[in-house]
Parts: sequence; C-alpha cells; structure tokens
Amino acid sequence: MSKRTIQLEVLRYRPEQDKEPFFQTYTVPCEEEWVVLDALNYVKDEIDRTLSFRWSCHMFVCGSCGYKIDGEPKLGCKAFLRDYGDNIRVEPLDNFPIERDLVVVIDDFVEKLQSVKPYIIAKEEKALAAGEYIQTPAQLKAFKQYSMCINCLLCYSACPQYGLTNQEFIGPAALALAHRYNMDSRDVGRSAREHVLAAHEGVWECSFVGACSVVCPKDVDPAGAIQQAKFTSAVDYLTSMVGIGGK
Amino acid sequence: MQVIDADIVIVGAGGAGLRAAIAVAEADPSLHIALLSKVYPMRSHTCAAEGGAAGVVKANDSLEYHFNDTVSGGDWLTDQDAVDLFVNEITKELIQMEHWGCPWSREGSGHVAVRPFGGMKIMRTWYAADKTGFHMLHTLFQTSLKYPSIKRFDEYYTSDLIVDDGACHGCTAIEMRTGEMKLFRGKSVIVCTGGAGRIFPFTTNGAIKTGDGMAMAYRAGVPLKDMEFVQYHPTGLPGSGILLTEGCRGEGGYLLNKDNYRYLQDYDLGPATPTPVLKSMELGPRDRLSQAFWQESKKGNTVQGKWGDIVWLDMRHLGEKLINERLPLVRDLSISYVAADPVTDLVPVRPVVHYMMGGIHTDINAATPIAGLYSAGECACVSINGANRLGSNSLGELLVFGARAGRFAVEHAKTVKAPRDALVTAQAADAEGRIKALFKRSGGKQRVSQLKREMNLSLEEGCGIYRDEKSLRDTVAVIADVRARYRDVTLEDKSSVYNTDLYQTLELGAMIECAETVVHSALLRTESRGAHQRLDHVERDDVNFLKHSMAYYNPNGDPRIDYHEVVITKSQPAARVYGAAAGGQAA
Amino acid sequence: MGARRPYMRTMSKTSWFMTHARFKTYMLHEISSVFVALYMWLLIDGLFRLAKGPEAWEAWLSFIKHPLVVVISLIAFAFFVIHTMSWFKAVPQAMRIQQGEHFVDGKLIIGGHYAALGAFSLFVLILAGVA
Amino acid sequence: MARSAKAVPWFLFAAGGTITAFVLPVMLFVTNLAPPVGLFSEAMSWETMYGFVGNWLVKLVLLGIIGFGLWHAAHRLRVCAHDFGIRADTVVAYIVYGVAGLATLATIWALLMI
Ligand SMILES: Cc1cc2nc3c(=O)[nH]c(=O)nc-3n(C[C@H](O)[C@H](O)[C@H](O)COP(=O)(O)OP(=O)(O)OC[C@H]3O[C@@H](n4cnc5c(N)ncnc54)[C@H](O)[C@@H]3O)c2cc1C
Ligand code: SF4
Ligand code: F3S
Ligand code: FES
Repeated sequence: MSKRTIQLEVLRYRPEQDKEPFFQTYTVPCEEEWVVLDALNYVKDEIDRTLSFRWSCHMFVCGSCGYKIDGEPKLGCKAFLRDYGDNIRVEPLDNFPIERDLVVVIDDFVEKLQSVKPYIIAKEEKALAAGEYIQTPAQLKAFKQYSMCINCLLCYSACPQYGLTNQEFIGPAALALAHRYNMDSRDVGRSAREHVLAAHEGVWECSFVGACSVVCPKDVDPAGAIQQAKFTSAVDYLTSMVGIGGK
Repeated sequence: MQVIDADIVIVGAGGAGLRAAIAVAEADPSLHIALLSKVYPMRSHTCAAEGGAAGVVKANDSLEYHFNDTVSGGDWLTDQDAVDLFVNEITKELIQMEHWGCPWSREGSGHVAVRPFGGMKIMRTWYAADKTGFHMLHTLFQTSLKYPSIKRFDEYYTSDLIVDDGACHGCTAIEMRTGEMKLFRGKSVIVCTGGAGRIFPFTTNGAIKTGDGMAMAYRAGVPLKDMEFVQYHPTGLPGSGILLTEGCRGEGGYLLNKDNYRYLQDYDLGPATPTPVLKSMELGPRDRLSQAFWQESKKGNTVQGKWGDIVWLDMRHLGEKLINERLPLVRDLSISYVAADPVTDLVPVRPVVHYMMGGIHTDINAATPIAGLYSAGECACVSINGANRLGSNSLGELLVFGARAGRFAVEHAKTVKAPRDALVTAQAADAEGRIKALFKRSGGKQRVSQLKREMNLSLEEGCGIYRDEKSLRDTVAVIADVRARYRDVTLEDKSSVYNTDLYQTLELGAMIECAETVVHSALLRTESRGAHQRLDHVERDDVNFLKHSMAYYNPNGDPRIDYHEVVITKSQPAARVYGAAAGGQAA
Repeated sequence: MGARRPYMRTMSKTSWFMTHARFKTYMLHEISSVFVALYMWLLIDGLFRLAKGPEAWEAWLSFIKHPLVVVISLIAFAFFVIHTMSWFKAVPQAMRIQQGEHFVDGKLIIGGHYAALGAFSLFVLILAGVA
Repeated sequence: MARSAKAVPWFLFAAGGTITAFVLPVMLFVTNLAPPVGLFSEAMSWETMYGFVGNWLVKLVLLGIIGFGLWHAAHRLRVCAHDFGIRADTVVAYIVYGVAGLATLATIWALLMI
C-alpha cells in the first residue's frame, strides 16, 4: 500500500484552556486517495481525541466541513491530498468567531438566511388536488444554479466585504438564495424580500470581489446572482422613484 | 438544569423531523414546537439522497402497482395496511413539496418528470437531477423558517427520552456549544433521528447516522423491529463508500464482471436487453443485486482492487450529454474519488451498507407503544420496507410518516395533562448523572475508535450480505465483548465546549445497542428473506418467519427477541419474480 | 454562555488585500478608477484649452508629451487594459442570457465584447489616421 | 432595513464601466501615447480637433464618455476608500459624487464653448 506521511498543522483553540489559537502539528500516515478530512479523522481516532471539527456526509453535500486549507476556504472532504504538499495547514473559516478548534459560530448566517425569506411566496395557495405547478425546464433552469447552495459558508469566509463590514453584509449565499426564489416561476415574493436585498447591507455592500464564486464548491456563482439582483433592484428603485410601480 | 417547555418535542431535523415540524405548525399554530438536532438541519443525512422519491403520478401507473412492487420488493414482510396508506398519500406529499419549491426535474411540458428505479414495474420516481434528497431537505428546512412556532435547537445532542408510567414526557439534550444538559418537556415527542449505517465499516451513511434515536427508544422500552434487515446498495465507490445512485442504472448503466459480462443474467434477472427493462437486470431490487455480487466474487469473477473486490459500472454508452444533465454529481464523485470519468471509463463499484429496514416499532400512525412517543423516517419501522426497501421509497416514507407523526402527535398533545414533575426531573437528573460519571471515569484503557473498529469489522464479517449460524455467533461474541469494554471507556477530552470526544463516545454506545439487536435478530431468524440471507437456511420460511422480529432492551444481558404478526390484506406471499417474468415496463 | 469564549480573529481593515493574490488583483482593478478620474480631468482640461484657442491647446499637447506624463500615461494604459479585461470577464456573470434551456456560453459573450472592442479601436485609429 | 439609495450611482457606475472598458484604451492611445512619438499629429492639431469637437454629435459622445467615466470613477473610488479601511462612507460619497457632478457640469460648459 502506498503510504505517504504528511504534517498536518491544525489551528487549535480550546476556550477553557487557551487564551488564543495556536498551531499544533500532527504527523499523519495517509493513503494516496485520502482527503484532508480523512487525515483529520485519523488524528481524532488515533492521535488526539480532543481535536474538534464538524463533518458528516464525506461527499460534499452536507456543507459541514468547511475549513481554510493552506489559506484557501475548502471543503475538507473535497480537498484531495494529492493536490497538496506534505505540509498542510488547516484553520477554521475566516470571518466567523471560533467556537473551538475548527468549529466556528455560524448563528449570524442562519439569521441572515431567515431574513431573506428563503421559501416560495405564492400568489395564492394552490390546492394539492390541483396538482403541481407547471414549470418548464427552461423556467427551472433560470434558478436551478442558485438552488445548489449547501450553506458551507466558504463564500463568507472568502468575501472581504463580510469581514470589512463586521459581518453586517448579508453575504453571498443568503443573497444567492434570495435570488433563487426571486427567479422561481412559482414565486411572487420579490417585493417581500426587497427591503433586505436592496438595503445597504444587502446587495449594495457587495463590491463584486468575486471571491465567493471562485471558492464555491457547488458552482453556485453567488457573485453573478448578486450583480443580477443589483440590476433588478436598481430598476425597481428608479421606477419607484419616478412613481411607477414599486412601493 | 434548565427546563425548556414545549408542546411537541421533535428529536432530529432531517427530512422526517422537518416534515413533522411543519405538519404540527400547520395543524395548530398555537403549539410550541422544540426541534432538536445534533447538526444544523441542512447537514442531516437526507441531503445525501440522490436518486428520487417514488409516487404514482403518471397515467400509465396505478396505486396497485406501487403497492405490489413495494410488498413483493419487501419479500412480504411489509405491513400491507401501511403500504396501502403510503402509496395513497405519497403523491400528495410530493406535490406539496413541489408547492414548497422543490426543484423537481421536469418534462418538456412543464409537468414533473419521473425516472425508473430498481424493483419498480413502472417509472414513478420523482427526482431533482441526482440531488433529490439535498433539494428536499433544503426545501423543507427553508420552508420551516416560515413558521414562527418552530423553535430550533441546533446542535443539541439528545441523550435520553423521559418515560414515566408508560408515557413519554420529553427528553434530555446537551447543548453542544456549552456542554450544558437541558431538559425538554413536551406532551408528545417525535423521534426522527435517521438510520444507523455507521455500525458497519463500509457505508454510504454519514458520520451522524449512529442510531441514537433507535437506542434511546430501545432503552426506554420500545422494541426495535426487523433490525436484521440491513440493505446493501450494489453500487458504492470502493474505499470511501460513497454512493452512486440507482439512477445510474435507471438511466441505462450496466454492471459488468471482470470479463466485461453482464453477470446479472445468471441470477434470474435476465434477459440482458441493451436498454433497461424495469424489474430486470440492473433494475432488479438491491438485495438481489448485492447477493449476485457476492456470488460472483465467490466464483472469482470480480476484480481485485485495493479496497476489496469490485465490479464495473458501465455508463459510457449513455453519452456525455445525458450524464451531465441527469447524473452530474455521479460524474463529479467518480472523477474525484476513483479517478474514473463515467463518460469514458468503467467505474469500479461494490456493495455498500446503505439503509436499515428495521427500526423503532410504530403503528401506521407513527405511534410507538409508549403513549406520546412517535417516530418517523429511517429510524422508525412502520413497516413499508419489509425485508428489503425499494430504492426511492424512503424519501417518500419520511414525508408521509413524518407528516402523520406530526398530526397524531398534535392529537395526542390535546389529551395530555401535565406530567408528574418530580419524576420527570428525577429522570433528567439521572441522565445528567450518567454523563457526569462518564467525565469522572478515569484510568480506562479502551479507546472509542478501537472499539468502534472491532464492532464494525465483526458486523461486516459475520452479519453481511450472507450470514450463517457460526458467523453470527462469532459476531454476537465480539459485540458482547465490545459492550463490556465500552463500560471502561474514558474521555480524553474533559472540556465542555463542543466536546466531540463526548458525543462520539455516546454515539458508540448507541451503535453497540443497535448492533446487538441486529445480530441477535439475525441469529434467530433461521430463514432467508430479502436482505437477510442465511447460508445455512437458504429458503424463505413463511410458516415460522412471516413475522416481524422485535428486539427488547435487557439492561442485564442480551436483548430479548419476540415476534409480531405481519399485516397482510390483499397480497398473499408468493415467489418474488424479477427478470423476464416480472413484466416490467421498458424504461 | 458558561464556558464559551468564542474567539474572533482580527482582520486588518487597511491591508487585508495583501493576504491573497485574488485580492491583489481585485485591488488593481479598483485602483484603475484613480487613473480613469485623472484621465477624465485631463480631458476636461483639454476641452477648455481647445475652446481657448490654438496656443492653449499646444500647451496642453506639450504637457502630454512631458516624459513624466508619458510615464503616467503608460501606467494608466496598463490600468485601462486591466479594467477592460476584468470588466469583460465579469459580464457573463452579471448578465446571463438564457435561450430555452441553455445559457449562452460565457466565452461567446466575452469573445463578442473583445470583437467589438477591436472593431471600435480600429475605427478610432483609422479616423485619427486619415484626419 | 432601509432601502439604499446606492442604486442610482450604481447604474451610472455600471454604464460608465462598460463605456470606459470599450473606449478608454484606444482613446488614451490616441491622445496621450501617440503624440509623444509623433503619430496622428494631423488629427491632434488644433484646427482638426476644434472642427471635430465642434460637431454636435461628437460633443454628445464626448459628454457621454466623460460624464459616465467620471461617475464610474467616483463610485469606484468610494468603494476603494472603503476597501482601504476608510469607514466614513457617507462623507466619502458626498465628496466623490460632488466632484463628479461638478466636473460633469464643467464638461458641459467646456463643450458649449467650442
Ligand atoms: C447516500 C444515500 C442515498 C440515498 N438515496 C435515496 C434515494 O434516492 N431515495 C430514497 O428514497 N432514499 C434514499 N436514501 C435513504 C434516505 O435518504 C434516508 O433514509 C432518509 O433521508 C432518512 O431521513 P431521516 O429524516 O429519517 O434522517 P436524517 O436525514 O438522517 O436525519 C436525522 C436527524 O436526526 C438528528 N439526530 C440524530 N441523532 C440525534 C441525537 N442524538 N440528538 C439530536 N438529534 C439527532 C440529526 O441531527 C438529523 O437532523 C439514501 C440514503 C443515503 C445514505
Ligand atoms: S454559495 Fe457556494 S460557497 Fe457559499 S455557502 Fe453556498 S455552496 Fe457554499
Ligand atoms: S466575494 Fe463578496 S464582495 Fe460580492 S462578489 Fe462575492 S459577495
Ligand atoms: S462532510 Fe459533508 S460536505 Fe464535507
């Protein structure tokens, strides 16, 4: 079996003991096909049971295992060792408070997600007996990409505006999800989401750094979604300014 | 200890738990719901489901067909009243999901599209590309944000149910970020904690699927039903155990042995038509396909790989366009994890533990024998899956029975007077005491990871696709040994903030309890049925075993196994027929 | 809160962009605006001088030819190219064109922009050349 | 949350960004890079220029380029200030948009004089 040994430098922080985070290095024997998450699990199982990190699916779909790996926000289960050198540095995601080790506090995101009303707001409730809404493949395609978000928060970690505004910016994933519902042919809730989207902390705080889309493991392209939302939002603003439409 | 009062306490916020919560919120907005989950809801393992959810919707289909497929697929161990109800309600639930925004894949006309699935006679599986579970979970989670009465307790590890005088009054849970234990009091409690695939070493199940809820209910006195029926999915990626959905075969993929031969035709599943025919060949049921693999491997027809024997999944003839459109995740996963691009390469696969047919015993109202305690989703056993679940029935199950659990929990809550406070508090203190004792324990030499590995391997070896008396007895012995040594495990991490050492230790406890019920039930079932195949008892035995195994907790020793009648209404047990004789539709 | 003590790492609000190559690139195209502003200023000045008469205009022209100005102009040119490239690159993201079930390929949109840029530039050069 | 008025300058920014992306490289080449090496001296002479800019259509185009260019630059400078850690966004906004507005007026004035 082809074994390889790596040095895994992990940022540790145990609030009950440590004043501030520090790096701890573990020597890990690895299999060729491992991902960084496998190496972390090796540490947890065989070396140090006090290391804490989140993970579950191991197939890049649950969004639990976002860490900063060699300076880049990544999913631990999608960071293949073959793409890294023998010294790998794993840190918690930027822009979030560290609860402990690699575990960050994400309350802020969860609140923001809720604030954009990420659910269908229909014109009128359709009876179940009346069957499904008709939605053509083209209409589905219009929003599909933005529905792929796994809430892994790599984009928040990569977005400097989220940090610069002290986390006031609604941020890429929540805005992309708002846009997802706005673009859904079954939804009429755009005006209900507008006060959040069009607020200063909404789309306008984004300066199109584009980092969010680069790091997104699901090709959601929140940067694109936000620019599109800026456009519709600006049109809304202008039309309501001159007194047609809007509210 | 902080006490949190709610009307309905729901443990688990995967597909089933979220559906239950919404059902409660809609049935009576004045009820307070406490929704607990050890992970953020969108991390729940429902997100991993790829293929789809079955529901009769097309004109060429009928409820009767869905009923028959499900009952025969489950080798007649299904409760037919439950299946009847299930096939009747599922389509409405899937439409409800559509109204809530689930991005189902569509036909050109704008109606939802369906795809073929294993063991189903007619195409009836609704899908959202190959991320159905993901979209369902996020749709449910995001929709749940609409209801102010749903109060979430994310990252709360539930440790015990509070049961007194035959009724359930709540649970205790540890807030993972503080390590503090809280008592949740409720009039009804719904357990939706998902499966326990992690008791096996090679599984499609995520880290959280450790059978916590099953163990909790079991310790509280509810029997675990049909636990010996463990589903192996025929196409897992070697090494990681990552699933390649049945959709791969539904779309027309072949399974080939080392001679590039579609070996399933040798196992009563033929003829090997080039395009898929339902209920034949690659679209046979999972138990039969996984068993065929085992036989091939015994014959030396599989390929030796680094991670064990494999066969090939051939999708090359489907073409890049179809693969990108319908199976994008499959392509992504195959390239990333085994460096095989399905468009141009054969993809190595092997059977992998996937689903627990068994679980917490409930009736068709999702009620357990304990008053006020309900259960739905993979942790429950209603049972619509019998001895073998058909792919795409469990996403449906969690909707239908999740919603029912919610509604019946509401009904029950209306009848409840306040629980006997003192007893409830005393039980909670007990639960807390056990955790505290775990922290105090020291000097033990047992490591959680080591015990888990031993348990895992012995289950795979002795209680896998094929079992016999000897292998099962060996496994029973190993599990007993592991259980004894588990009492000696000490925590290496004594801190309170996000102490994952603690949670993994508690999870191992739950897994040992589940594993015990699996092997003991398997040992006593001396017949072969569905996913339970005994080399020493190869025939199905309807005379003695057309009944559910019921494993009861026994604090001082092995579980007590009893039996429970199977409900048979209109379909008498018959031979399970697949291949040419099954009359499946061309897919 | 109990034992919790969430730790917030600080981010330098004045030098964060030095921490990643991606941010440096971003800052480059943000800074292009300084040169756009300078150039606009120069043009407005040129217009005033054009209005004033041939001498004023000549002075403007010799200012343009001053070596320091030439160097700054070269730098500005580089920034304008950066601006153009980054702007074009972002177009397909900001403006998706859907045709039925498909989106027009981003490369096509970007290609179209470059073609238009080329045509327009050629037009201006010819205009300047024949005048 | 209050609706932001950033929508208006953003529109001008976006339009300006597009216009400048197409126009500025070649324009800068003609006005600033070619003259030092003696190219286009005919075109850059006062007579030709004066006649050229005298055309109403040209005036309009120039106003468009300069005006939108100014607003584009102003808005981006505002963001830039924020990116460099200057927190007084409102003050910055008044300054940059104010200057852009005044400069736009100056452009109109200059064009009217030609
Ligand atoms: C890879 C894969 C693919 C699949 N594909 C399909 C498919 O195509 N079609 C189909 O029909 N089925 C499929 N299945 C099966 C199906 O997805 C699952 O059976 C179903 O999603 C289970 O849902 P659930 O709500 O019961 O549990 P889960 O989604 O697993 O949720 C369990 C919840 O319980 C919580 N929980 C657990 N323990 C505790 C505790 N101690 N304290 C607090 N909370 C706790 C968890 O946090 C989580 O929120 C697939 C399964 C897998 C693994
Ligand atoms: S947009 Fe992408 S990076 Fe951001 S949370 Fe969603 S999936 Fe993750
Ligand atoms: S990185 Fe941030 S600034 Fe905008 S484009 Fe993405 S949200
Ligand atoms: S473990 Fe689920 S995304 Fe990595």
